[in-house]
Amino acid sequence: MAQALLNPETVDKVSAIRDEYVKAYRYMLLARVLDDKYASLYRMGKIHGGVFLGRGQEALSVAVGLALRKGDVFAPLIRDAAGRLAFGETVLDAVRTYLGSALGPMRGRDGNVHRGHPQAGLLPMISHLGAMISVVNGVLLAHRFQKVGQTVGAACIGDGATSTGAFHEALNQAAVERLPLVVVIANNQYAYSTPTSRQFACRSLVEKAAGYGMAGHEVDGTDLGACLSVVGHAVQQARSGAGPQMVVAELLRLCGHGEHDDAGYVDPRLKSSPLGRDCLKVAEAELLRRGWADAAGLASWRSEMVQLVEAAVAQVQREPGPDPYREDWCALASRHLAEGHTYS
Amino acid sequence: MAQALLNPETVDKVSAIRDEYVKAYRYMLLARVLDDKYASLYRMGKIHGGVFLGRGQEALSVAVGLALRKGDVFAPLIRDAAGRLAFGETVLDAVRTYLGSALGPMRGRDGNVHRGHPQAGLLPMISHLGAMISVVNGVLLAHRFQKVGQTVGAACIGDGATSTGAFHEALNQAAVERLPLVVVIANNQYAYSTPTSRQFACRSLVEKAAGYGMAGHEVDGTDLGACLSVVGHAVQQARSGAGPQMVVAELLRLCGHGEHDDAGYVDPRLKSSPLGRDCLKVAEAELLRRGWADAAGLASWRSEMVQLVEAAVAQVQREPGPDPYREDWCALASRHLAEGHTYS
Amino acid sequence: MSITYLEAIREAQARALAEDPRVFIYGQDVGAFGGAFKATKNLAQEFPGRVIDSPISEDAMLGLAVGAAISGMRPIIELQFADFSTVAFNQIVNQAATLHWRTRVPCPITVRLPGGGTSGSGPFHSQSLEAVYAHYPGLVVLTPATVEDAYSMLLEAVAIDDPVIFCEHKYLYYHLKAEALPTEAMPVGKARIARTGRDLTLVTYSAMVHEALAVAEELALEGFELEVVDLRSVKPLDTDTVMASVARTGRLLAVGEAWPWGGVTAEVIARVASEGFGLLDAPPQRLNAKDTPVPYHPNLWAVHRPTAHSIAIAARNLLQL
Amino acid sequence: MSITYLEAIREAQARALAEDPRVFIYGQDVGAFGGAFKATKNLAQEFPGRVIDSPISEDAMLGLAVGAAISGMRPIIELQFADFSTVAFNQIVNQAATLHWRTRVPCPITVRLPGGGTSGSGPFHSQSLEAVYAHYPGLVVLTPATVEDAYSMLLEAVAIDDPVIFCEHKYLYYHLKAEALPTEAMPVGKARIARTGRDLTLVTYSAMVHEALAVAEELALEGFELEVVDLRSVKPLDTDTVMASVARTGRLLAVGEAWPWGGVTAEVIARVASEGFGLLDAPPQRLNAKDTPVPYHPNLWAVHRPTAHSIAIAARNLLQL
Ligand SMILES: Cc1ncc(C[n+]2csc(CCOP(=O)(O)OP(=O)(O)O)c2C)c(N)n1
Ligand SMILES: Cc1ncc(C[n+]2csc(CCOP(=O)(O)OP(=O)(O)O)c2C)c(N)n1
Ligand SMILES: [Mg+2]
Ligand SMILES: [Mg+2]
Repeated sequence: MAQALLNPETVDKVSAIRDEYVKAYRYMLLARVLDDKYASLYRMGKIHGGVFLGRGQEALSVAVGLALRKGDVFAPLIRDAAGRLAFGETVLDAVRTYLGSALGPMRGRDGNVHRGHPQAGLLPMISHLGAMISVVNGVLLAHRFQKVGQTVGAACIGDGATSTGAFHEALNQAAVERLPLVVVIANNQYAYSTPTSRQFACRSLVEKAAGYGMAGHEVDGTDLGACLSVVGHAVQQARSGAGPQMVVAELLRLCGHGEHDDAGYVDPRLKSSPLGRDCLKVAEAELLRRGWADAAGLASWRSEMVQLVEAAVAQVQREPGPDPYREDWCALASRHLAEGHTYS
Repeated sequence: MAQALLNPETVDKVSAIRDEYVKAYRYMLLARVLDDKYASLYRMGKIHGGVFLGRGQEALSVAVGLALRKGDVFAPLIRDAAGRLAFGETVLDAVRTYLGSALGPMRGRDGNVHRGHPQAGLLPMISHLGAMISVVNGVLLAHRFQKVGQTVGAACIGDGATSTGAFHEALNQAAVERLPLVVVIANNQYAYSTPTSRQFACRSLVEKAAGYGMAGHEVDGTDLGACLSVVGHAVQQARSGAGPQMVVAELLRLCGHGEHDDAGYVDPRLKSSPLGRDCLKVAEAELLRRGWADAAGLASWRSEMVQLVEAAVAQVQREPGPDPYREDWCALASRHLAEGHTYS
Repeated sequence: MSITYLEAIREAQARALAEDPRVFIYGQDVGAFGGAFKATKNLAQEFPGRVIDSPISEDAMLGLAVGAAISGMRPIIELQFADFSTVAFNQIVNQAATLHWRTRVPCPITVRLPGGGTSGSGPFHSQSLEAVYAHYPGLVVLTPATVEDAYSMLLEAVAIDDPVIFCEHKYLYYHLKAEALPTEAMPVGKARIARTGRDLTLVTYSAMVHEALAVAEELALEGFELEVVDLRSVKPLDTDTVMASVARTGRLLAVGEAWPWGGVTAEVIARVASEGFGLLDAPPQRLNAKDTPVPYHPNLWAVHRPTAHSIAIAARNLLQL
Repeated sequence: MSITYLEAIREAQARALAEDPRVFIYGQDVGAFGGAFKATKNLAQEFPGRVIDSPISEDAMLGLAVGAAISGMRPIIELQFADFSTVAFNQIVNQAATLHWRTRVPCPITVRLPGGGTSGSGPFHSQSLEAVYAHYPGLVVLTPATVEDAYSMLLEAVAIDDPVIFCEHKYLYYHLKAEALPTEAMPVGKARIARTGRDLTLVTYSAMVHEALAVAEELALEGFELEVVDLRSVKPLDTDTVMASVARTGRLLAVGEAWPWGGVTAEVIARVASEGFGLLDAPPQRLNAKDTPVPYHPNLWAVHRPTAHSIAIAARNLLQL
């Protein structure tokens, strides 16, 4: 009945909102299923090196991935499986990198979260925190030179990384150049084991925005709807020429720093606070409440995602690892300038 | 007549204010005379390397030097001749370093503005902008460990250096540790030739303070009285445990970046604006207006300072430069770990 | 009882904290958590207030260390991985390393760099940066290869009046064990003959010492006696011990896990070639990591760095020259 | 007409900007002001919008360059002094240098480092950092010694698909002049025989080439013919040309202005000793700066780095071995 009272435009808008929410939820779910799979592969000893998950951060991350479009540039960090998928990274790329497949984008040379396709706008992070933001600035400046209009760059970062000099220099640089950069800070209350009280002394990280002369936005990172709207708005602002934007989301990391870490140091009061809510569960409840999905629907989506992930893992597990004897061991693109020496 | 109305305490207070103002002015004057002397020595080709002056920044600088006391730590920058002198650096140390005397604190190994006595709390800057602030933090942390009470650390910095990662990390570090650091930013409108519009995009640099969770104070850097009171207050706050403080002074560099630079790029409108006032002249006018000095007094102070500086220069010019054949060429304090090799 | 390389590092820090009130530890997650590798496990509890969590601010961490050292403290800075020292680089090479030379004020700081490759760690958690720091004047660069050295050299590092870059090897953290902590030790600056031999001198340091010893073992079965020199400290580099060994063997193979250009192996060969040319019966040779970033995948990693396998080949070749 | 080394650098940039729309320049004061050394004089006026003043943010400057390069641009980054590259270090050695190897995407950036000593410049405005960068995989490190090379190698640097560390020597900026800009040039990666001789090979690069040539001149009067090899590029290092020269002379003296440990001279000697041992009639020797920060006072500076005087002594000694 209520629907009948709405005019067709409003109906369109509501259904657009629903469609986006559902789409976002499905990427979150895919990311969660993928993360769970990494965790289980890790426990089985099938992954070389560390595993870093985005559990509890999917709502924020997916909002970034969805707000971007082709031609934009995205610098995800370790907890951004959801955002990456939404931006267009394939499950296969992700799994291949984690399992070190020679067919993956990093060809086994780099692994786990260190993956991307720079020329497609998905920057492959280096580990040094803060270092990717100015790289995004560079892409945006190139677009300006090349008169590629209206692209946006997004860089995700944690609370801990706001303490790096690289973060500061890059934000200021974006502000001075008035680049369409959106910096998305996931304040998940910890940097590894370090609580925010040992990381910064301002009330909220969003108070840093004014110091750069950029707009600042706060959002509840456990609430998908809020993330979609706040991040979407910030990206829109950047796209329309309003200069760089900072989004600060409050949430809690619902896993260890890596899968080797039991996170025993996390304050139980945080876990039971609203910050400690699982954004995936919150989104599920919302889907049900709004009638945008029912329990059976949720279950079928989940099995769809499980199948996707299992298929990818099964495929990649049959793929070859890199062959050291077919490696060229040449770090340069200019092969004629490489040194071929006996000393190594 | 007005005086008769004041009670003795107020008279004491007024005379204390007058005494401090006069003292400050005299250091400013000494610094200016010293700077002028460097400039003339430079023009005569008597100085190796560059000459960097503090013209127009003496009021702010001296306020820092005077607000500190023995046991405090001070990291001056290139334009802080006045603050250094007020903190206790001798004219001889300054001239010896500029002329490369073997008897100077740097023994000809380092020169010009790169001088200090670290163990006396006067840190010898390295050139890399922003790098000294965290060193001040370290001294303050040591004092905390050593239960040396109530010391303060001051670090001077320019508008340009606020763009460095080092600046950011150090301010945040001080805030997290709640160290008694006072960061004094001289916004002299240029970093070498670069105007502030190419350096930052916030309204005033003081807007950065909240982002660190530190108190911020703004001051007119051409007004000695204001500088004394605002810097004095900030130092007092830090000393009394209120955590790190940021002071932002607006003023104009009244010289080139170095004496090799004619500063032709400085906007003439800035020169004729209130920012472009010479703080020394402003202070002189104030001294006269308040009746704290008369023209003859000012003139005699100046000749006193000229004599001081000329005497020091004359003495240092007779001093030996470093003798390379008596150098030990050993960078280590642990001489037994030094390598004595033929390859160099 | 047995003690690992990692535990030795913890014990050395515990002892330094206990014996010297000037010592404190500053680094990311070093406090209650005990550090990413647990090298400071329980130290915050045992020494309240003296093991401090830092923000993720490597530049400021090192700057703070210098300031504290100026004021009479003896800071130990833990960097989470050696690879991240690149963002503290300026404070190390320009602030800390020049302080004493410029001012006569000593700068006794110890910078702990967990470095070296481990399987699956990739380009940014595997680097061996000893050569980069050794190039700069004013730094002491230590590369302990044994549990005993990890312990005694770390204690000595804290006592040294200069900035010490303490390169601990992550691969050795858990793999390497000793019966007990040492009660006496060789001083920093002296290399150690890890195994005597007369046919070839194998000069190396850190984790590669163990690869070298394995090679010596293997080639002994073939009738060759390799002398293995563990440099222990790459700056200062104990040229005398190296030279004396080459005088005995006439053959030099220098091995390092770092990149080749300008690495420890280049420095060792340059010294022996210029100062001990006449001692050499064959061209001095070297073996290093390949000149690419350190790869993630174990297949690649195993070939990227020298191993007992590749060292043995190089040694056999050299023995035939 | 005559043109200085500095003007050649300006001209190369002007030509790169004119011929290639992908090129832009980013650095402190490079715009209207024309740069601290005037290496970009008038370029902002001639190429509006393409010569951009940066904030004092070396890390972000280099990060931005990488991002722009990824997107098809060819940035030239001017650092005000080579010494300040330590605060951009991470972006250079970990971001730029690894990009292609990790992703196959080329990273064509040119980083101009005004380096080397000049009288009165002191510890932080005089450094020669070529060895530090050459140690890292993924970088090309150029060290032009002549006006012609400053011009042609800078143009080539911009064209190269990898990050190039362009070490220009401040001492040569005004001191060195040529008649005209070159019309053809040797390619990057080839060393140049700057003077032929048969008695001793003097391998060097950058400003030291001129000291070496002066020594060759001087020793010619004493009847010795020194061959001077100008490396031009220290990474890649043209071992073949060096080796061929040593094959002719039998004697090697490597000279560098940088610090000794692991410097270019160590690398050159290590290569010749391992690969050309039999060519040597005498121990290879080297001469570097002293292992301390670069001193401020001209008295000290003149002794800190190699000079024609000290090189001549070393060469005479070696000729007698
Ligand atoms: C410059 C630098 N220093 C240290 C590290 C090691 N490190 C990796 S992740 C991490 C914690 C990051 O915390 P935060 O930024 O809050 O992100 P989160 O892990 O919470 O998502 C640290 C210290 C690093 N990667 N880079
Ligand atoms: C990290 C770093 N980059 C570049 C320089 C070169 N440099 C020296 S002074 C200066 C300008 C500084 O401007 P500002 O901080 O505003 O101080 P002011 O000179 O105006 O007092 C620059 C770019 C440096 N010293 N350190
Ligand atoms: Mg966090
Ligand atoms: Mg300024």
